[in-house]
Amino acid sequence: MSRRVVVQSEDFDLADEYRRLRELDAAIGAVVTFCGLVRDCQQQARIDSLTLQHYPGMTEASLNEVVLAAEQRWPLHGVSVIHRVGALLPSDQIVFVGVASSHRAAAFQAADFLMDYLKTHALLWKSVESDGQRSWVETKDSDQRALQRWTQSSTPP
Amino acid sequence: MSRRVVVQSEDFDLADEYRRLRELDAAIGAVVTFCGLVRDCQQQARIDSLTLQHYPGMTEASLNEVVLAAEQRWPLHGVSVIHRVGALLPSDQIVFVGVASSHRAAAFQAADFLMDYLKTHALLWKSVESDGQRSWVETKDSDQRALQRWTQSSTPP
Amino acid sequence: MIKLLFFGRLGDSAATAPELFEASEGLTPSAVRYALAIEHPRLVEALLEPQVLVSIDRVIADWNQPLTDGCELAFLPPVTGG
Amino acid sequence: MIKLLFFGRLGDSAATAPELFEASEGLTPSAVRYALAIEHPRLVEALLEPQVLVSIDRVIADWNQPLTDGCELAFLPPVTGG
Repeated sequence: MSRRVVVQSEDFDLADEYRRLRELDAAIGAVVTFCGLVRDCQQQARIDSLTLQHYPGMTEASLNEVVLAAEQRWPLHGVSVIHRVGALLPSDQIVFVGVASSHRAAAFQAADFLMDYLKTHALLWKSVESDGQRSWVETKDSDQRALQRWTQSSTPP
Repeated sequence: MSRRVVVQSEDFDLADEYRRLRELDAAIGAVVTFCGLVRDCQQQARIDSLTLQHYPGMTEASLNEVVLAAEQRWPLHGVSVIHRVGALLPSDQIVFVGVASSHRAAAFQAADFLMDYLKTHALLWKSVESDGQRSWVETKDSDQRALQRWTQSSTPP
Repeated sequence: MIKLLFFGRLGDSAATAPELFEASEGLTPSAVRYALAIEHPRLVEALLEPQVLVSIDRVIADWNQPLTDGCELAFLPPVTGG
Repeated sequence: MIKLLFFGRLGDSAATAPELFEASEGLTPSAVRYALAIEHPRLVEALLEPQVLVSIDRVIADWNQPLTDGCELAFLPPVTGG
């Protein structure tokens, strides 16, 4: 299992991340990637920019914990998580999650799980600048509900 | 909604496909991609190569139907499906599915759904060359079971 | 004449099967299938599988749909893509 | 002295809060929190939210864990990444 967890202000390149994952093992049959982008609009308000604040060391540790939980749950060959911090503009890339596995079900489920946990467990604080006003983003109920899918007793979706 | 469905023997480039999807709309917040690769081993047998046979015109139509079903089920900005045909070697890319949406849940679910339906509804026939012997791949029970997730009355996973 | 196409595993067993079939009044895919199965013993099992689908001019068809002279009739075993 | 850090919305309201806090025998994050809330009315609401977590030297800590001189104490409001 190869793990890559990065917190950085620089942009990332999906092609590089994908190449790294697919070349890890000849038994890999599925690579799922998720890229999160800054939307131009949130809750009907036009967005000028987003700022993500992190706590060096702790933010990386919180991401590592989330990846570890996914590794324990599915048979994976590789996981990469990159989270950008600092000021971001609409259409900028914010977050990358990539998972390589022998089978597609494990790759899809692990990537989906990683994003749900990352949204609620990664030590990051997001503020939005809109119409010259800065406001902190509130935790969404939908993100909390999304988490419950992974803790219910039924088999994973 | 932008739709791209291609059946080709040439390889595809994830970076190009991703760029196309993310640039469709400034409201896109999530892009999920799936790349299927030829594994070096299937059912404990080493694989020399795979061959995918298609029926020109009908194969494209079957893929379009699968994409249409996903579009009707989730709010999507773009869907791309590329399926390669002809002879492929271990670690080669076989199939690409990419979905762009405003929100991550729709993007993940639609990509997962597309792969499940594509495995069982795309008019493609796969044979495997292993130890100099060619054999046709049988439909997998696990692929048939995966489909049931999308037809049960409960909310999508 | 009707043009015949065999896909997947049917293509293998159909190696000796004809590429053309004489058109006749009221001919259906079902009748063609049974005629082929009788004449080509290697095709019987794969051709008579219940999951086999048939298409006429590249559109999935019913086994009892009438065939017209010059059409393309394809036998499609269970798919295995992705 | 104990180094204080405030993240997210707490960072805004903590603009006037001290960056250092005098260490003393038996001092806990909970005691620091209440002392700050009393002296900085703008911090009260955000700081006393039940979802606020605390870390000592970059490890999530209990509110009653004793603080040692020179440590880094951080107040972490609910996260909103991704």
